[in-house]
Amino acid sequence: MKKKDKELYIKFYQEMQRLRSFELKASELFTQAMLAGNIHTYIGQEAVAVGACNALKESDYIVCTHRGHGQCIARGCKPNLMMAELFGKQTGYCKGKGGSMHIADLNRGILGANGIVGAGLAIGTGSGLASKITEKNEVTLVFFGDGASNEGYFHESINMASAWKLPVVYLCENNKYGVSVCIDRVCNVEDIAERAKAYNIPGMIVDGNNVFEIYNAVQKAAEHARQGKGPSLIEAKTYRYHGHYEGDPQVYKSKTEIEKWLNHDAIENIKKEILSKGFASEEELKIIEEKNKAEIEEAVAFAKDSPYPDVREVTDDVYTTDNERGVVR
Amino acid sequence: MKKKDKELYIKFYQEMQRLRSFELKASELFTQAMLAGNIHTYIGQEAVAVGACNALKESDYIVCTHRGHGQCIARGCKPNLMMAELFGKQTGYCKGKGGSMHIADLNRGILGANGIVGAGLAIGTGSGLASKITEKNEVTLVFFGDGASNEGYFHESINMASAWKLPVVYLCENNKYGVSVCIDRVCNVEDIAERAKAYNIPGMIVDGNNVFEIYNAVQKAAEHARQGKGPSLIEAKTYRYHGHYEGDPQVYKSKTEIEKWLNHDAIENIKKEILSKGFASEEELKIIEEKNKAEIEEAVAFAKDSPYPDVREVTDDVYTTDNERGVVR
Amino acid sequence: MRNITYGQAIREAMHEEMIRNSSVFIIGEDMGVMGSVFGLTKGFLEEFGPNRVIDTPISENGFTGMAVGAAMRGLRPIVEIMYIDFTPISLDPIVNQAAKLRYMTGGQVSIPLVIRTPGGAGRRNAGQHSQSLEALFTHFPGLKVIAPGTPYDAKGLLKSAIRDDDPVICVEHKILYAKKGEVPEEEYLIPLGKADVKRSGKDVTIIAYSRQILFALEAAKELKKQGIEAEVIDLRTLVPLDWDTIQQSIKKTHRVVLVQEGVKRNGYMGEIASQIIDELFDYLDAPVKRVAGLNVIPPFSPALEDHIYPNPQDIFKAVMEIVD
Amino acid sequence: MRNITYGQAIREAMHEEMIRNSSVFIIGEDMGVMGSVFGLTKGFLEEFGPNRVIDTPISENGFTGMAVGAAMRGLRPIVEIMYIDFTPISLDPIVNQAAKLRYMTGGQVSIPLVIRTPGGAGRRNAGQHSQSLEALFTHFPGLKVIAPGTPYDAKGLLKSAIRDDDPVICVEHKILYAKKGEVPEEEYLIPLGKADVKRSGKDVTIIAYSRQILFALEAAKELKKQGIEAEVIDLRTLVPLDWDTIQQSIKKTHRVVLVQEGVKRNGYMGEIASQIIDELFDYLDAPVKRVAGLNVIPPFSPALEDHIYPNPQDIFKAVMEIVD
Ligand SMILES: Cc1ncc(C[n+]2csc(CCOP(=O)(O)OP(=O)(O)O)c2C)c(N)n1
Ligand SMILES: Cc1ncc(C[n+]2csc(CCOP(=O)(O)OP(=O)(O)O)c2C)c(N)n1
Ligand SMILES: [Mg+2]
Ligand SMILES: [Mg+2]
Repeated sequence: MKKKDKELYIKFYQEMQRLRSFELKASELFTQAMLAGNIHTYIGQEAVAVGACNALKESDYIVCTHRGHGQCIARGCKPNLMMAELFGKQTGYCKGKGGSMHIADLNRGILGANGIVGAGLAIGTGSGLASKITEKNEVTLVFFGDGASNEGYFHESINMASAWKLPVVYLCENNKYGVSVCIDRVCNVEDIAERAKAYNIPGMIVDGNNVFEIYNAVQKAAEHARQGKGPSLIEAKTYRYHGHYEGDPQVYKSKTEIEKWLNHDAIENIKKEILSKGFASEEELKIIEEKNKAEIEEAVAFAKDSPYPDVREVTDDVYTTDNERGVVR
Repeated sequence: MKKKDKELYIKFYQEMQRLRSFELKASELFTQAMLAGNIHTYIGQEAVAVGACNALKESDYIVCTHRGHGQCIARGCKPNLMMAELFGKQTGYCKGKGGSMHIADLNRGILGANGIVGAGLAIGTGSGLASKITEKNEVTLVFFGDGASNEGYFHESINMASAWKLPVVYLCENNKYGVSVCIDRVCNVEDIAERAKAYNIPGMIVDGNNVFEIYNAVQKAAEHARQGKGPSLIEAKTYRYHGHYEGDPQVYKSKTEIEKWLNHDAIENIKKEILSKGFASEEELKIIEEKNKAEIEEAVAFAKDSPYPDVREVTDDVYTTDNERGVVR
Repeated sequence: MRNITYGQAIREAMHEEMIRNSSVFIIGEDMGVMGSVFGLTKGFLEEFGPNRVIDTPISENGFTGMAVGAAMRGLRPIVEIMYIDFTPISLDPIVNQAAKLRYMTGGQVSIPLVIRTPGGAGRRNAGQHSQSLEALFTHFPGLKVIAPGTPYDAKGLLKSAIRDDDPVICVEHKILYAKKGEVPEEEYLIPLGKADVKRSGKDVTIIAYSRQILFALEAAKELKKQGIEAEVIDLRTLVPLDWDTIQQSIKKTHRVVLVQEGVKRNGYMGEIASQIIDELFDYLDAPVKRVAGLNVIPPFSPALEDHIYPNPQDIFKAVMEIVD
Repeated sequence: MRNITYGQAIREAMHEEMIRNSSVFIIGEDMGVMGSVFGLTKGFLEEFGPNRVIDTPISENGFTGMAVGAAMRGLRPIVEIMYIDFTPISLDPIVNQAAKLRYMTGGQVSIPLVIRTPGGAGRRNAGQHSQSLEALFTHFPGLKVIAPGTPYDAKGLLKSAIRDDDPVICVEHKILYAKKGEVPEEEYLIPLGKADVKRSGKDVTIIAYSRQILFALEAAKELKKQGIEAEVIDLRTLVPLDWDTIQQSIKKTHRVVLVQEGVKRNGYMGEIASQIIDELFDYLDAPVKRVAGLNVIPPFSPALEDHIYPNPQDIFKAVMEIVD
């Protein structure tokens, strides 16, 4: 048990730190106008994705949000192909056609991020339905935000999953805000997890900045699903450090609130624990950090060096069959 | 108190019996191919509309469902103008343009029936918002079905109403079925009223075939709303005797189920009570029935005698201003 | 050859494809126990079981989105949206998800999804149950759209749609469900994107689809009495469009009338007209006429409803305006 | 005259109308505390209070439906749908409710509702945040649709829309928000349904709206260098259409190029083209050309995105094809 503990601590630290490195770099590049469009960074929420993805099996599926970089990397996406996608390069996961909000990697069971808040809830539920129909023992985990829980998609999807006992884990990343709107202003329950009662499914609240809590909760929910007992709703209380999009001045947040959360940083906390438990030394952690950084730098170099898609590709992949005719008129 | 009791008993009996007369006649006319389109009858559910509408004030509003005849009449619609609408006549509430599924009477605060299941939930919530914005002390009551409670509209509307404490009463007529689908098959909670917990609002379950229970529950909920405490969700357990539409063979219902409900008929029950309490004699009730029937017969005669809309009216009322140009090209 | 209804043809198409490929499943309201409100899937639940014939709650947006997810996982869902009028409540999964996911993922996924949905007026179902909304779907790249007018076409096209790897919207017409036509016993497919010349003629081309193809053929009969030989093209598939058949015909007849039931403004025939005028201008001897629904909401009253969409007489008149 | 941005013009329109009529209120995501994601309502919450500037949850279908209900009650809601791409998730209240309730109730109600929503590509926002979907709304009788291309038009039209008793969809263009133009200090209104001849010419008519009107004017400048005088018509309002202005111009120039940013197939210019070819056939000396977006999903990559919608050069070329 101790052995496993140690490994997990280090692994989680390494992975969370890696997500953050990626996102800090992306943020920096965005500010330097190297990236196009918008990006929604995951900084502050790393524990959720890392805890959740580590609780899944390789044969499982996940559905990401518009704030999906962290979720993708935690599930095994390669930072270089991700970065290339953010740059709009041909070598990116989506050949530059999707960008930050649409990264998918079907080889890893990543059914994609989505630019429509809430849509992933239905897509993930459909994946759960597919597993049920084909009698496969896979679980689908759906990431979604507090804001998304107010979309009709949320209600309709979870209702069906609960009625049909679909193997889905609904993981709400409650970072308190949907863009500028505090969830408390637009929702009358204290906790999103309360809504589990409307579907008679397990509802759990976890500290979203504690990777182990998430890891354990998702394991439990996934096991529940695998046993044919249906979906669960997990609410992870967390916080995003950056604006909704890079450049958002965040007028809607108070200083005390920000500080409170910065003082409860998932990565800092696990680091302290690792040190205090003696699982690793400062230097060893530094090496991990450096390695992560190097990987991200490589990813940036890869992205920069990659070619843009050829203009002629703009009409590819609209259709699987008969693409040309479908596009021409 | 006794006096009032008696009056109420008789009133409720008279009104419920009136709704049923209307619907039985409509059903008969439909079977004789006198009516066009489809109709969804309210037979079996009369107590809900009568109990609810009597609990409201004149300045209040209601939103009806596709099964809305009973709701409209209970709120004061004239059977002759209703019948004329079912016939598609110019004298109908909607000049023949709406038909069975779209009867509205703005003079009585009836914001209309709706052919889109669930849409009325948002419209009624918007009416509640209007009352809040204009600081009027009106309540809006939204009728909707068990089936409608699975639409995203339900979730989004009630969430907003609860967050903003809008003066709305959500009244779910749970007649067990959405067309052929038993609510138990597509919903994991025993009672729709459970869903109130997802919005932290009062949820009540009432016997939908007991007009007094509904009357009391709606009074309570309306009072709650009028005091600025926000919405409530009332679930009235009831049953529709006829098919979803006239002609539906109802293969999805069991005989025992049907019999159980026929033995718990709202009108029969109140009749028995009236007689046993000595509030009226068989003959007096017979007179009420005859009066109702006569009124409905008159309505049919009125509808039959009324002219169809003129073909030229087909392009009227698409727009309030600049209608002609908007229609021409 | 045997005669069966359009409804029966659709039923057979689904039935055969469900037997042929176990990845095909049906999801929608009242599809199971009731066998669909138009009776098209009666007996399917018993035959294929509740995993492949799914009765949903009234959650169109949710279950259509679920079908997209299931399609990404390699299944082949057939969704029924009970009336095309309800597609506005479930449009996001159709036009923002199904239509776009292949492209946005750089070709990583296919979405082999069929959405069947009946449109059309004529049953006094009023404003929210009588629309013809196929035009919406034609505006979203990534979707294919079919709109058969006969039992034969309905069966052959729907079977192809179910086998197609792209999302296909199958727009049916509720008035047609009971209409009969010849359908062979043997299996056949009609490829997507092939129009059908339902009648040859040299004087004028009438292009239509869905129910209006029957009206166009009726009009053609009347025109023949006037000595006018109309060529009647049934588009059958709206996207991808069979331009070859259109242009060949117009190069022969030099005159064209376009017919659709739905609201005229920005209906699909506007698109066809403008392709014609752009590319076949020099072949045209007369204005391109559209015969289409009025720009109004479908009214309930029988006294009004039949006046909002074209009838054979309207088509006849439009042709007479441009032939001399 | 002072120069202000298109965004500022929209802001002023809302501001003035909110002061003028206490029935006007704003509802949408991030409209209050944040002052909208494009900054258009900054300070409104403080000025008008939370009853008239409402920050909603992410529930487009619900709050749009609520706005319809509030409009039935006599209020005048201005709804913002943050991106036009999200209208498919809230289409039912727009097209089945707002558009139809007046008609279906036999004229009992008016729905004085404005839905503002930015469309358009060019910001590398990819497939679900870059569409131009105005064509959808034009297909639903009961809706009016405006699509201003300049600050002046945006302010004048939006003010009229807010005062109009029918539901009006105001399609804005996100690239235009920062573009400046002359707007008088004094109050003015621009009536719905009036096109604007932004440039007079005799050789060819170019019809456009929204951002493409700027491109059309640029093309016209280039054409002038070739000795071609283009007349540039800004539709401004798509429904109801100002046919008079269109036909007068074409009767003069005999040539027309139609320009839209959105997907070509079944875009609104197909409708205009077919009206022209039906009614002005004898005045035309050349094919009616459409210059429009490709039939693809908006791609993310900067290397791709600018190729999917027309630029001034494309318009120039299209004109050159039909003038000789
Ligand atoms: C249907 C839809 N509505 C609105 C938006 C704009 N939008 C993008 S992200 C976002 C906030 C989402 O909040 P939440 O679900 O809490 O996720 P978070 O951003 O906090 O991770 C909004 C409103 C959208 N993309 N899609
Ligand atoms: C959005 C939408 N989906 C489906 C339908 C078809 N439909 C009409 S009534 C109905 C059942 C509604 O069930 P419920 O809400 O329980 O009301 P009830 O008919 O039992 O009164 C359905 C599915 C519709 N009109 N609108
Ligand atoms: Mg959030
Ligand atoms: Mg019901």
